[in-house]
Amino acid sequence: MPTMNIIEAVRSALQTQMRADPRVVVLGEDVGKFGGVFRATSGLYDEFGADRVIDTPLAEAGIIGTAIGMALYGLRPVPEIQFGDFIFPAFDQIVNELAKFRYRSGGQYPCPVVIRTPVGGGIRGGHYHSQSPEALFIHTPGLKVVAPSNPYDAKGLLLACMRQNDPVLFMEPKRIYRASKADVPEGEYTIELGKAQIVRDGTQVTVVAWSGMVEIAEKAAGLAAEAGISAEVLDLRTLMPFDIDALLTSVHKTGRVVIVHEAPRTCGFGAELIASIQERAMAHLEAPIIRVTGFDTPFPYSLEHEYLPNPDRVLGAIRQTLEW
Amino acid sequence: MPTMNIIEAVRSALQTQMRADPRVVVLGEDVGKFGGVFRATSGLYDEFGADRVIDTPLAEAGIIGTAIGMALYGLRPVPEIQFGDFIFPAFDQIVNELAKFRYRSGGQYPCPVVIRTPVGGGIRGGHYHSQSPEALFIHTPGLKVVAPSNPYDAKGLLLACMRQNDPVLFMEPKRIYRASKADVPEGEYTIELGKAQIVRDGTQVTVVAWSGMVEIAEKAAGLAAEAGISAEVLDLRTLMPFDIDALLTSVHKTGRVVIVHEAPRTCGFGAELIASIQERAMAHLEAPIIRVTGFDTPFPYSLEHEYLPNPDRVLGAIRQTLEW
Amino acid sequence: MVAVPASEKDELRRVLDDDGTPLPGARIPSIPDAVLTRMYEVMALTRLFDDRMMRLQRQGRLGFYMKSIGEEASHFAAAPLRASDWVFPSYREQGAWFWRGYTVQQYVDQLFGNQDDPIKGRQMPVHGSASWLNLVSISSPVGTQIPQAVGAAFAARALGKDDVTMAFFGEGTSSTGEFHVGLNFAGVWKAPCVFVCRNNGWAISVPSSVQTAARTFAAKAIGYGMPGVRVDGNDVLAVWQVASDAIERARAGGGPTLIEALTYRVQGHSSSDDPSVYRDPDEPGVWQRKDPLNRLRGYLRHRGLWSERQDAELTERHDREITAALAAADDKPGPAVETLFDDVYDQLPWHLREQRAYLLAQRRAVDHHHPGRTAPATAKR
Amino acid sequence: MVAVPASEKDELRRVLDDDGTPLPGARIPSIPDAVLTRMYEVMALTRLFDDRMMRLQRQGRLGFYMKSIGEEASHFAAAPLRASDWVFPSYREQGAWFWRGYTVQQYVDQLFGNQDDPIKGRQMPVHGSASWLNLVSISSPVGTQIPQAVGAAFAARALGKDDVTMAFFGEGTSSTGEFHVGLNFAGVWKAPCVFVCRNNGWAISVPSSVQTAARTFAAKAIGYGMPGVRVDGNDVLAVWQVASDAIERARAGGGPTLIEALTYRVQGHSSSDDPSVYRDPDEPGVWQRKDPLNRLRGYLRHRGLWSERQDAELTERHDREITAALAAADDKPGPAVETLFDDVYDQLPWHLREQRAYLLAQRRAVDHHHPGRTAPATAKR
Ligand SMILES: Cc1ncc(C[n+]2csc(CCOP(=O)(O)OP(=O)(O)O)c2C)c(N)n1
Ligand SMILES: Cc1ncc(C[n+]2csc(CCOP(=O)(O)OP(=O)(O)O)c2C)c(N)n1
Ligand SMILES: [Mg+2]
Ligand SMILES: [Mg+2]
Repeated sequence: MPTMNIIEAVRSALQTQMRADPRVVVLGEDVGKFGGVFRATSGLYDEFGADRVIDTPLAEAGIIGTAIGMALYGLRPVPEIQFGDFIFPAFDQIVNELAKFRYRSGGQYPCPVVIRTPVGGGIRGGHYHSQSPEALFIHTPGLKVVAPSNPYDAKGLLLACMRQNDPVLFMEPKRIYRASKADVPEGEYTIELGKAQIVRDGTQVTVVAWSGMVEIAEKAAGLAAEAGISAEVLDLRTLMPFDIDALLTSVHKTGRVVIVHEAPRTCGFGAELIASIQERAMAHLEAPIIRVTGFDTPFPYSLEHEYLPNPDRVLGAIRQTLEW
Repeated sequence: MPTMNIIEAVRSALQTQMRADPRVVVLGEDVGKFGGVFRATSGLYDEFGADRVIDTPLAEAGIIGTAIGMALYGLRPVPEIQFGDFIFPAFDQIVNELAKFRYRSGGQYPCPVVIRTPVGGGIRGGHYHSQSPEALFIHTPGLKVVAPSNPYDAKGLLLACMRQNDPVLFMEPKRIYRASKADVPEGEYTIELGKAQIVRDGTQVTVVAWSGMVEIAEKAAGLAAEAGISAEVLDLRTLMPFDIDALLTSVHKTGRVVIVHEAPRTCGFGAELIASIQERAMAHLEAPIIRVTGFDTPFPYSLEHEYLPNPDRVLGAIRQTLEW
Repeated sequence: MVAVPASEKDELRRVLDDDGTPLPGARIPSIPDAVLTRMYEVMALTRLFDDRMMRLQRQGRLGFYMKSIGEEASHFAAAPLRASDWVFPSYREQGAWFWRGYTVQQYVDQLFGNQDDPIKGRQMPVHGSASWLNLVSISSPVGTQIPQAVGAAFAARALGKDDVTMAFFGEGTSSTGEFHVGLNFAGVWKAPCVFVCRNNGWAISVPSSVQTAARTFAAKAIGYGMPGVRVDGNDVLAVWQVASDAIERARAGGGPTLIEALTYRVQGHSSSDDPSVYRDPDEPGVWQRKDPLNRLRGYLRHRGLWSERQDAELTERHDREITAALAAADDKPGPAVETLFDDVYDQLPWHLREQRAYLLAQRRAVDHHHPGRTAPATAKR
Repeated sequence: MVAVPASEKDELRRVLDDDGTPLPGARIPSIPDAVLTRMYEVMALTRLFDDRMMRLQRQGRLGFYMKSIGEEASHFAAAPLRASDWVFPSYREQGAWFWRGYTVQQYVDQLFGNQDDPIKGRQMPVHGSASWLNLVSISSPVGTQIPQAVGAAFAARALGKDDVTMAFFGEGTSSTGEFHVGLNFAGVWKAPCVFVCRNNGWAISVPSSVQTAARTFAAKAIGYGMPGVRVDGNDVLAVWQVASDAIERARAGGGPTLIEALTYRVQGHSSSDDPSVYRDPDEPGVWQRKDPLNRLRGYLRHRGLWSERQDAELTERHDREITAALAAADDKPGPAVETLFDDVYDQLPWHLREQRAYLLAQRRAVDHHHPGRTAPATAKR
């Protein structure tokens, strides 16, 4: 089995599905000849041609708006938004159109569009190359939101997204695009949407993370182990619908929870996880659920490493919940 | 003191501030001669003229984008977005520009723009004349979010917004625009941002609401009283920054909390309130915090009264937390 | 003619004068008589339907309605389309819906949001969807359908079909970013797409002069490298010709066209609007003399294709049809409560299953304590 | 000349040939000699600065940089502005910054995000802000500055000032909705605003032919009822003349102008880009012969305003200035950790006070257990 990084895994998923299904097209800024600024689509233009790997004019509203029309007519578009930070010009097309099309038409018009976009900080990108906007889309009924943390999941989840019939926001962790490597099958396989994965077993505290923060959570669990603390790390993988059963099972076991995300804290997805857990498992909670998150500021440049959650901050939170 | 409805109170606030500060301008679709589709700006065009009450072309991105430029140069724009549902074409200008301008310029460019927009359902408006998007903006560092529930607060809060230096999203509860009446001073007064208000005293459970849901919470508290249950109703009024002290004081007293909002449940503002409360007052909580919210569907038409929280559902939640 | 950007000469294409007599030297489009009379019948139905629905709304029996009185001819830009071609409408093209076969009953059921509403009572009146007629779901945010129509046109070509898509919108909507990105993509892609801008002079209370400083709306086509054509939007023959040329050009691979149909919004923006607040009450009068229905009737008479008697019969038939549809719609309950959660996703995820169970249980509980207190699950008007 | 939409004749305005000799019959703009030489000095500084920063970036001492090599003449559309006029830049107009008085030290401190960075290390390199020079904060999302410039222009007029605003952007940015709404508002408002579209042929890897099917970018002005002018963007004299005409027209109440400055992006989009992957390596060569710096130097020579020796001295002076700035910047620490929370709001709200206290306490705790483990609060390159 070949070793791939996340970029290569994404590319492999796209290539696999484009070979299997002629309706699949890729569109976006620089995705064609150039193969994308992160090279996730490189080679696809040569294999599938300009009609299936489409360099668009510079307009996210146009990329998503036309992708919607393509999906309505019968294609399977997989638009790329070059950075998650640039998805907002298309926000109306996504939340008012894409997400609502099936519902508002009484089921007449499904709209299977899979939007790929790199998210997260840690690349010295400042305000506009670092944001993690998942909460905005999880709050939008009609959308699914998927956020892999490693190459194997990236390919399996992306293939699963392209083979179901709902619109998806597929968020890729750009900081570890190349750093994260794993064995990934050449061929076809899918990972069921809505299923979390325990990436580290533990008994005393559950650390919940997704995307680029899974690695941080694992490092923190390692530090915790050195300190004799057994932390379980749960990688949510799909954020909408999220895996409530996996969460509750782990909480019933540990009774303590730490949630880690990059996005600003207030109204971030961590808040929903806390709400959902305490509604269902309050009796099992032995301490308040603690969040380790980005701060409620725009994403900074010079101080980004102060802004981003790190293993020490997660470890601090783990200790705090155990000492409560 | 004259009796005003919310429309009249908003108009009175605008008129008062436009008389006091020549830098204040109003812009938007149909705000001029017509006085706005809800008539909130009627009369202002005649008093202040076309240069201060500006009918714009049909483009929300243009309304907010130009309002930002006006504010940078020294005006005090108060743009109107005709319905909260139509704010999304301006989403990039709001979250990437307006909210971040002060921060990204190192404090060089404050951007005091107060965006007024009617929100909420109950007017048989379906998907696109009913949404409550507050969570999206509360999750955007740099913005303040204000959501009055009655005429007195509407005027006092709007005046306060126009007299401070941060960008604000000012959400007006359209369903009770005319139905909600109160004595409102003709002249100047402000209500401090960030301060909640207890609209009904109680001892056994705290019901937290804002905007159009305060009325529902009060009705539910009335039903509860008939059933011998003493419910306290807290009107948050400002959602960002929200009044954590008022919340904790009430929770310390009652130990039980029900949160009511119209927006879809998942990742709604209710989740953040639950997270913030349990982080700080878990020891005082005698039951899980319960949410009564809109469902995770697009806002429906025929079934909107099934979708919207009603007093019975809030009462059910109150009973549930007491029986826990 | 569409090969040359008409917008550069700003010529207004006309065939009929104000009473329906062909203009001297005008080229009469070759439209079969049956098509001509059917256009008239559909236009007359649209006019009567608007009128009846408005009265219903005034009686408080309908929540909301949007008329197109005086603009109906512009709807027939869709008439030269094939059934397999797709239409991306805005909310003011009732004529195009009836032309394509959407029935009065379906329209009324949607207005009432009852159990037979093709979209299950999901959207407010006028915001319909009819996939079986390739009439794509209408949404309120204006302009969003424009890039969507371009994407569908791209898809048709990519899938080897020679279908054309047509997007309708008002002149106010040309100010949106969606208009720009849609037409710009269409120009670059040479998409088989026709854009019909109904310039009815007003965007709610805002006159077209506040929407743009451009000479004409058709002139905006120059910025997208496509032909722009300006046509008398109350002259159905001219509309048909201009549209048919643009459609065939698109189908033949010639790329998109922007059509500006010059017309006028004779009445309020919607049932919630009162134009007397913001415009000269005499303004509509001028346009009533150019009424598209009268002009077409005049032309049919002049061609000997239509008589007083036929007109009376037609009106009576339509009136009966509408009355019957309303009566039927009135008796229909609204959608069942549990349908609230359908169609959000392909399959119902756990959280919606949970929310549905909660709602049904909660309603049972309330009904148990206070029989009949939960709102009846019927369309409320 | 701007009174007539030049875009309708698509004429390319030029004054100098490729070596800087005035074209036969060309009208030479009346620019004082001191201004001419200063433009040359600033253009030369920009060229050298770009080159030095790129080398620094290649050495791993700078995270990111964006060059404007070959496009510098277009920056001088800002030269005829008054100091009180406002510029809304994109990220590729270094020349306009130095022209207005932004110092090499300030530029370098911003690139390094150190404690003397005028924006406190908040944004990535090149995304500066200089309110004291009326150079408005740059953001990455392209096009957003366009409606903002229109709003500022409106505000200037409303406040009784006769200031003009100028927005810069690339041709790719003309595809955004922001371009459309900005120019459309400007046309309707007759805003005192000048739009400078740097058509450098490329948007990262996408050629201008994929951005639009319009004849020219200047032609898009027709859709907004404003003049569009096409100018040789490597001919600083022509750029100056066209901009100066547009600025004075705007100041006099004549309304906005769209200027298309035709130039070429000789090198990569940014330090992260590799053009060899997507374009013909010979393409730049053609344009190097039209290099704006050589052309201006040639013209100054021809006018006897500049010599070899002066050029050598200038280069050496600039080189020293840059070296000194880099040395100084290197020694400066980054912004203090607690500044992370400043300027989000006018005053620090409770939740940010709480978060700041948490961060500082957490760092102390970690440092206590593992001295030096917390990342030093200095700019990391
Ligand atoms: C994005 C958006 N903003 C605002 C509105 C509110 N609105 C509904 S119709 C309308 C005017 C549209 O005018 P025009 O495009 O000329 O179409 P017409 O109504 O004249 O047919 C406005 C502003 C909307 N529906 N969508
Ligand atoms: C809204 C948005 N989408 C995408 C990007 C990524 N991006 C940065 S520059 C660029 C190309 C801009 O090209 P152009 O406008 O021609 O300016 P140039 O770089 O040529 O000066 C793109 C796509 C962005 N910054 N903003
Ligand atoms: Mg109109
Ligand atoms: Mg360019």
